[in-house]
Amino acid sequence: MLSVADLACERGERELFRNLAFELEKGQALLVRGGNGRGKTSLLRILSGLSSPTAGAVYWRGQPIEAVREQYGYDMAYIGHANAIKDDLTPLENLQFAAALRGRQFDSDQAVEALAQLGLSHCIELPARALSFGQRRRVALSGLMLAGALLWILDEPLTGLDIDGVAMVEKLIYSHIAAGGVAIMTTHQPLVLEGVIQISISVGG
Amino acid sequence: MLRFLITVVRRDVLLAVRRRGDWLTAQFFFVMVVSMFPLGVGPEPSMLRVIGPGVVWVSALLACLLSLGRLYADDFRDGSLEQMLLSPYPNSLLALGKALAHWIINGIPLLLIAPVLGIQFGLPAEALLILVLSLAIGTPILSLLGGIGAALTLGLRGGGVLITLLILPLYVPVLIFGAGAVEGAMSGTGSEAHLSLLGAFLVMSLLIAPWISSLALKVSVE
Amino acid sequence: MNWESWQAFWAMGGYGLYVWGSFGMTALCVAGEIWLLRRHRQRTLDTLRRLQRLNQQP
Amino acid sequence: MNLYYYASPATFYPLAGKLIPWFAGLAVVLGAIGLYISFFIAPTDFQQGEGYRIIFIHVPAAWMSMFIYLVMAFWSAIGLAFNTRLSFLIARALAPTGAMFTFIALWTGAFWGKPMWGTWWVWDARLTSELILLFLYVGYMALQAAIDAPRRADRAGALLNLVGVINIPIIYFSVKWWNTLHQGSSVSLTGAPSMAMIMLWGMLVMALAAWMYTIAVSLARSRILILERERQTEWARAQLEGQA
Repeated sequence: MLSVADLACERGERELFRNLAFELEKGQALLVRGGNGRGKTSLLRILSGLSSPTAGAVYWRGQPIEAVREQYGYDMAYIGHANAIKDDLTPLENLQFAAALRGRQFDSDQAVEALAQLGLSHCIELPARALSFGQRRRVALSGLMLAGALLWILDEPLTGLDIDGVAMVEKLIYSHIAAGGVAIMTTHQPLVLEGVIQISISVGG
Repeated sequence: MLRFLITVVRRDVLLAVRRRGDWLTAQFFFVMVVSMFPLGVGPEPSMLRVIGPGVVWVSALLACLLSLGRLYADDFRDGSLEQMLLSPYPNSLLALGKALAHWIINGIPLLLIAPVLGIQFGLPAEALLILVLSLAIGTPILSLLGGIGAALTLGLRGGGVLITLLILPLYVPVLIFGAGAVEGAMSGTGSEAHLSLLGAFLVMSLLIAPWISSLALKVSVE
Repeated sequence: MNWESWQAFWAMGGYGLYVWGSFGMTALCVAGEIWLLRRHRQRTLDTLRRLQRLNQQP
Repeated sequence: MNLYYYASPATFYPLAGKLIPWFAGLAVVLGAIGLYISFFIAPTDFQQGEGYRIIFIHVPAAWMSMFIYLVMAFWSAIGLAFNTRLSFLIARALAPTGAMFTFIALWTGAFWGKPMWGTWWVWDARLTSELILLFLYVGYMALQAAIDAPRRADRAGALLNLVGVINIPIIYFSVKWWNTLHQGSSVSLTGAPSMAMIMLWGMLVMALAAWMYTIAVSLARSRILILERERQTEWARAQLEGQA
C-alpha cells in the first residue's frame, strides 16, 4: 500500500537520514524508533505529505502522494505532536469540524460512541479548555475511529496518556490493523501489539 | 468544495463568537485610532473634513493588520492548520476561506462603524455612502493580501511587526483608490473611476492571493 | 571645458552643497557597502574556520 | 557540461571569485568615464544651472533600484520553479545593493528638490514610488532575517518578492494617479526641458557602471552566503583550509 524509495531528509545543514526504503502492506504496522532529534517526526511529516523530502518519494498504491493528493487526503489520518483541539469548542464540535475539514461524513451518535470508548463520555458537553492534556489527546485519537482512514500516521500517540489510556489506544490500533488497516507510529513507550506484523526501522545514526 | 469553504468560514466565525473579547479589542482599536486624530490636529471642521477619508482608511488598514497576525497563528500553534492542509481539497481554497472569514469577522464591523466615525469628521451624507462603499470593496482586498503576510510570517519572532512591514506597502493602491473615492465624492470630481479601479484590484487579489497564500503556508509549515 | 578654476568647480555655480551632497552620499554608500561586505566576509571566514577546528578535535 | 553544472555551488564559488575583479574593474572604468562626462563634457543647463548634474546619479540609481528588484524576482521565480538553491541566494545577495540604490535615488532626489522646488521632500510620483520600493526591499530583508531555517527563508523571501513585483506596476500607477489628482509639481527630474544627447549618454554610462558594480558586489555577497550554507560539504572545507 505505502512504499518509500530512496528517501532522504535534511534539516538545516544536518542530514537526518538517507536511502530510506520500506514497503507496508495491509494489516502491517511500522514502528519508527530513534532517539530525540533523530528525525522521527520529520519522517512522519514527509510520509503525511506535510513536508517534502530532500530526495526520493513516498508512494500510495503505487502513485506518488503529490499526484494522488486528494485520494491520500481521504485515505490517511495524521495525528502530530499537537492535538489540533480548539479550546473554545466542545470535544464533539472539535470532531465535527475535523471531519468536515477533511471532507468526511460526520455522524454525531458515532462520535459520542467513539468518545465514550476512550473514556470521555462525561466531558462531551464541556469546552475543551477544561480538559487535561491526556484527555485532549484522547479526543484527538477518538477522531481516528470516525475518519474511516486506511492509513494512520501517529506521532507519539501515547504521550500524556495514563495506563488506562495506553491500553485503550493499544486496543484501538490493534483492531485497526486487524481489520486490514495500516499504521505508522513513533513511540518511546513500549507498545504491545500481539500478533501484528510489525516492521521496525530506526532513523538517524 | 463549496462545503469545505463554508466549513472553514463557519469554524472561524464560531471561534470568534466564542472569543468575543479579542474581537471587540480590534474594533475598539479602530474607533480609538480614528478618534485620536482630531485631538492631534485640532477641532477645525474644515480641516477635519479634508483629512477625514484618509484617517478612516489608514485606521482601517491598521486595524486590519492588527487582527491579521492571528489569522493562522492560533491554528498553527494547536496543530489544526496541519490538519486543514492535509485535507483533500486544494489549499488555496483554505486560504480563500480564511481570508473570507477574516473579512466577515473584522471587515464588516468596520463598514458599520465607519459612517459614525465619518460623522465625527463632518463628512456629508453622500461622502459617507461612498466611504462605506469603498470600504466594502477595499476591505476584502486587505484580508486577501494580508493572508499572504500572515502565512509568510507564521510562527516567527516578532511576527506582528513583521507582517506590517511586509504588507503595508502592498496596501498603497487600496488606500489611494479608497480614500480617493471619498474625496472625489466630496469635491464633486466623481468617484466612479476610483471605485472601479478598486474593484479591478479586488478581482485580481481574489484570483492571485489565495494561491500565493497556499504556497506560503506550505513553505511555512514544512 | 566647463570650469575656469577649481574654485568654480567646487562651487558648482552656487549648487555646490546639493551636487556634492548627492555625489558625496553616493560615494559614501558605495564605500560603506564594500567595507561592510569585506567585514562580513572576514567574520564569516573566521567563524567557519573556528567551527571547523572545533569539529576536527575529537 | 550543462546548466546544472554552473548551478552547483561548488562550481559557482570559484567561478564567481574569478569574475569579481573583472566586473569591479569595469565598474571603476565606466564610473570614471561617467563622472568625466557628467562634470566636464555635459554643458551647463541654461535653466537649472549646475544643479542638474545630480541627475547623473539620480536617474541611474532609480533605474538600478527598479531593475534589481526585477532581477531578484526573476531569480526567485527560477528558484521556485526549478528548485535551485543558487538562484535564491543570488536574489538574496542582490537585495542590500538594491536597497542602497533606492536610498541613493531618494537622497539625490531630495538634494535636487531643495534648490529646484525649495523643499527637501515633495510627494511627487517618482519619489513616492521610490519610497515604497524602499519599503518593499526592507520588508524582503526583514523577512529573511527573521527566518532561521534556510529553506524556508529562501522560499518565503521569493514568494514575497514575486508578490511585490506583481504589485509594483499597480502601486506605481496608483501613485501617479494620486499625484495628478492632487496637482503635483509640474517640474520633473527626467522631463528636463532640453534633454541633450550628451546627458543621456552620461546617464547610460553611469547606469552601466552601477550595473557592473552591482554584479561584482552581489557575486561577492553570494559567495559568503554559499560558504555559510555549504560549510558541511567537502569542497567548502577544502576551501576554508586552503585560505587559512
